[in-house]
Amino acid sequence: MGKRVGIIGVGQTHHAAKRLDASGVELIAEAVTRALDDAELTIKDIDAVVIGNMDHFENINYVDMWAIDGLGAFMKPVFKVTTGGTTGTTVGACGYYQAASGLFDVVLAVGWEKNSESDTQAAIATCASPILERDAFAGAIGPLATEYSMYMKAFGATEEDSAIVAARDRNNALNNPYAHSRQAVTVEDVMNSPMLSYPIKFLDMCPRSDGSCAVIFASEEKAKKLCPKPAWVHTSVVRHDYTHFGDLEWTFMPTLERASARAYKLAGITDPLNEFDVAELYLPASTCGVKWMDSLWFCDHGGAPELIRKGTFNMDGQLPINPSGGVISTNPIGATALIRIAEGAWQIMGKSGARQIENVRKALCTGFGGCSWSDVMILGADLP
Amino acid sequence: MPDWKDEVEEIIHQGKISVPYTWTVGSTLSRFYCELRDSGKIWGNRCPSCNKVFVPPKVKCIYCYKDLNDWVMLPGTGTLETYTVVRYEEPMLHPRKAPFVFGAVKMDGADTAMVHLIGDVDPEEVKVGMRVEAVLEEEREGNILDIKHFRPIG
Amino acid sequence: MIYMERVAIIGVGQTKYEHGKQGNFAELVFEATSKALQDAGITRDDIDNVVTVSSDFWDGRTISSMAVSDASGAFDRDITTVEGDGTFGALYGMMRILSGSFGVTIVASHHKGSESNMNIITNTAFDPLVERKLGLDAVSSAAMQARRYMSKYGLSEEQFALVSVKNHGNAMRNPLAFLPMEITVEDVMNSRKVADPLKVLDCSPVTDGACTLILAAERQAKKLTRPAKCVWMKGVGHCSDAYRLGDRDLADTRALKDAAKRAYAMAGIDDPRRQIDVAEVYDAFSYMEPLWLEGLGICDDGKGCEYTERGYFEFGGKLPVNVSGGRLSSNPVQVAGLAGMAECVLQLRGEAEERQLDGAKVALVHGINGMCGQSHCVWILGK
Amino acid sequence: MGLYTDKRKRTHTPEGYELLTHSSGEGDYDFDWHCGPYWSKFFAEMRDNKRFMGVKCPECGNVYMPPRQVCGKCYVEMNEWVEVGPEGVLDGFTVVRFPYIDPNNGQLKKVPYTAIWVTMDGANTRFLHVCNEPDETKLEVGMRMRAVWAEKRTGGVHDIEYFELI
Repeated sequence: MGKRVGIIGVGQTHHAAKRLDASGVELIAEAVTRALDDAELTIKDIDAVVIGNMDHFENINYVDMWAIDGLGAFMKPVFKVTTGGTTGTTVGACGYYQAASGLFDVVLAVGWEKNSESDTQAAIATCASPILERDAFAGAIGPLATEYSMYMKAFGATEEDSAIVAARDRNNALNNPYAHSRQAVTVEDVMNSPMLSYPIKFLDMCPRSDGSCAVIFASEEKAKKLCPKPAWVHTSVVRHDYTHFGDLEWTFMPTLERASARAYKLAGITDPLNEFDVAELYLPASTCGVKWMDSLWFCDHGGAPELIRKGTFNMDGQLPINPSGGVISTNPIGATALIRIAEGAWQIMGKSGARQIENVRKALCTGFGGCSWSDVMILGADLP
Repeated sequence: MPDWKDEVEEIIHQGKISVPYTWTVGSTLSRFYCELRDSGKIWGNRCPSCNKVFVPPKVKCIYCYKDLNDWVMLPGTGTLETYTVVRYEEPMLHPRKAPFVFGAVKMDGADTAMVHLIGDVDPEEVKVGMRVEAVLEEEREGNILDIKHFRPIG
Repeated sequence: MIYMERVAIIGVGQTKYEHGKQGNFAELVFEATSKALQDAGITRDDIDNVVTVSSDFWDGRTISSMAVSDASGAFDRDITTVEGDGTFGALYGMMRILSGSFGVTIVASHHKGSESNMNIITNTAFDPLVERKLGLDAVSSAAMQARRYMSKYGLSEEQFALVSVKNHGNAMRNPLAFLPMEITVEDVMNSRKVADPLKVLDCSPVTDGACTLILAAERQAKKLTRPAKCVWMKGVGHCSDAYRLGDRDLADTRALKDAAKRAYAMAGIDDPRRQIDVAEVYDAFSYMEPLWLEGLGICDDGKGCEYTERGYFEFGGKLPVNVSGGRLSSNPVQVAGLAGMAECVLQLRGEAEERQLDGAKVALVHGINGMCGQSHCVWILGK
Repeated sequence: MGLYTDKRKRTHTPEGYELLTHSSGEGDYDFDWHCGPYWSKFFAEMRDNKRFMGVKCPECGNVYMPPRQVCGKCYVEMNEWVEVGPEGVLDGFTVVRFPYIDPNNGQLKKVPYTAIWVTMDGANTRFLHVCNEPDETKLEVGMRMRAVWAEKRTGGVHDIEYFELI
């Protein structure tokens, strides 16, 4: 059997719409240096490295090779994984499995993106099949807008519900010095922001950012030796079940339902709403922060609006979601899902500063991307 | 194979990825290119720990992972470590018409080589070990082609 | 040595390697994967883990893995994607099994080089802030490496040409190879000059194809398939050199030496020259085969070409190298190393038909990422 | 934390060097994407017969349109062709108002346009295309739609000019 694995260090850049001061490699170096500092390690302690991003956003082939200077991966084992929006969790899972495999004890996992270097929408458009779907594909927002319209119709959710989520996450970001967008926002502000694609408005939607995130995973023995309070990985599950955008099932979020159900089973979670102390979720739009609560088994289908109106997911609620400000505050795409893991780990390690939730024992982290794909990672203060 | 597949004539969809990029040069290389553009000088940077000098300069020493804050002006001369005479055409890529020469120049005062064009010489006369110097463009824009090429000394 | 559960390759499937192959990426992957499942004697129901290997650059598509999700059998299973050579995909597949999270794993790679322009795609491997603007690509950078190797050790173009002659000749015995050819050193020397010292016949062809391996932890392997089908993943190591070509001595193989050391240690190999029976070594360009064989410790530095001349690496030689025909005969980029692994599985099982070597028990496979062999993955497989 | 310098607002290095950018200029990556037998037949039927063909999974019975070789769920090859349409149901739509660079040509895409998901009668999956109605208040999920065929058809998705409401 494999080894148990803990996260022993986390670093991230100050994220921004455009980081003119830092090239891609410099951004990566910033995140890696901070992660090493956080874990009180030097590059010599790192046994293996994994990196990921989205190729066509910066047009770098063999990113794992190009990033060597920033990664500190010279004469080290390194390779690249990439799965689109889920790249961050894919990188995180890879760090976890490598350390669990027994082949490497301390593994550095890095996600990054410089979205300022291209027209993100153009680059995203190339993810649809060039033969069948690219010309009509209007980016992530179309399917998200449609699924929430249907959800509102079916369950009486409202545009205000998603605006509550948007205001929550955006105000949480005020506590996060690394967040890209830090702006106090009211539900009214969200409702009054320009419509992007009904019912999603400007302040409901994620920005595009420059940024990088690095997470250090270590096998049990090493983690205990190197870190006073590691964030233990309890499980990682992904479901990437669709090949064409036309195949998506819109009534639920089947990949998230399947991935989280499997992850809860593996981690022994039976009552997620009560058992998790914090969640860092990849919600590309605030509407997902309503509808996908059902898919994460926090409630029955259609139960999310009530929980949201009650403040269940606020900083002082039953299960605080996205104390970091989430994806609608910071979105360097290849790093975005890894930031969820990083923030979850910091919550367990008690290093979250002004956004710290008290006594976090279990954290839920998710990734979203591809063709409505879902990744789930569960972290805990106790050994799994 | 099912019969119907034999009867299908395969369609080939011709398309493109045409997305312009604006890359951030960053703090390290901006300094390098500003110096090259404005003063016509080639600079490297040195590792405080192992003393190796890198050109083009780097954000971190590859050996020590230390920040490289110590800058060194280089004479712009060096020795040709290896080269190739490129004989195929790739107009979208190549800055000049084939045949032309790419070479790796081990830079005087640095521990690394710079890969660049080798010019002002008959491609058939290029030799490993040749001493070369950087030739700069008159009008410089702050990128690697501000160095026109390296040419043999003497 | 650390104790680890053993992992076996229990199935292999490959398409024929061709240029301008019919079918989209998914169809290639489905063909290779169906064959691999059939070879292992299992169905998709036995699978709980999928690693696809693809490249957004060559596929011309962001999230290129999306195209092959269904075709690789990933529905309702855990899946991930490695971008790079297939040997790295197999490595991650094995690590996922060793983590204890997964049992039977598909590693599926595909490549359709004929759909794009290789020079332009490989130019994007160079730093856009520095070397890319000069117009470097895989061929011109390899040519500089070849020259450096020649001048460092006093080697000749004819010596490199011999590798091409050998490997294209080997391909004559491999029905899946794209370019089987009986050629001579003169043919290589007289072929069109591309970038000195490389001629067309020193360079691998642009190729399409797919290859899938099925991996399984020992427990499942023994339950699901016959022992004769199992080839064990005994050792693996990977390591990367510096990024900028100018940071490296291009004829120095330090990263490969490190990767090989890791793989040998894990497999318990202390004398690779005696203990390895067959090898598939990365030979996208003729000069690379002897260079990497030096890095792998099969011969001393600078001696690779001498061994080649002595026939050491020939079919029937002391250590046959690239009996499949190698990358010089078929080079579907992301597939290349995985196809090398598939070849060695067939050799170790005794299923390599016309090109079967006698008594092959330990095989070495080598894959590469990046330009001029920047990053290496070395596998030791055994019965 | 909070120890680190926030360099987000910099336009110059601390030594006063201007922070530069490099532009790729124009550059196309050309591809010859192979359609394979399934999409080739699909397009040929649209081009020659102005009809939509899907494939049916022999195990779960799902009809896939656009067709493809494998049913992901059942992992079997599909070879039974069934005609779907000619009409379908609007399943989702979004009006794209913000121009972005069209990766087909590097030029700004013409907006607004309406992207739609339509399920052709008899199919279980949706087809992505565009519709000629730019006003989303006139669109509703469940509306009936049909294809308007291009005069000159070459074997591709643009053989359908757009979908229109019936």
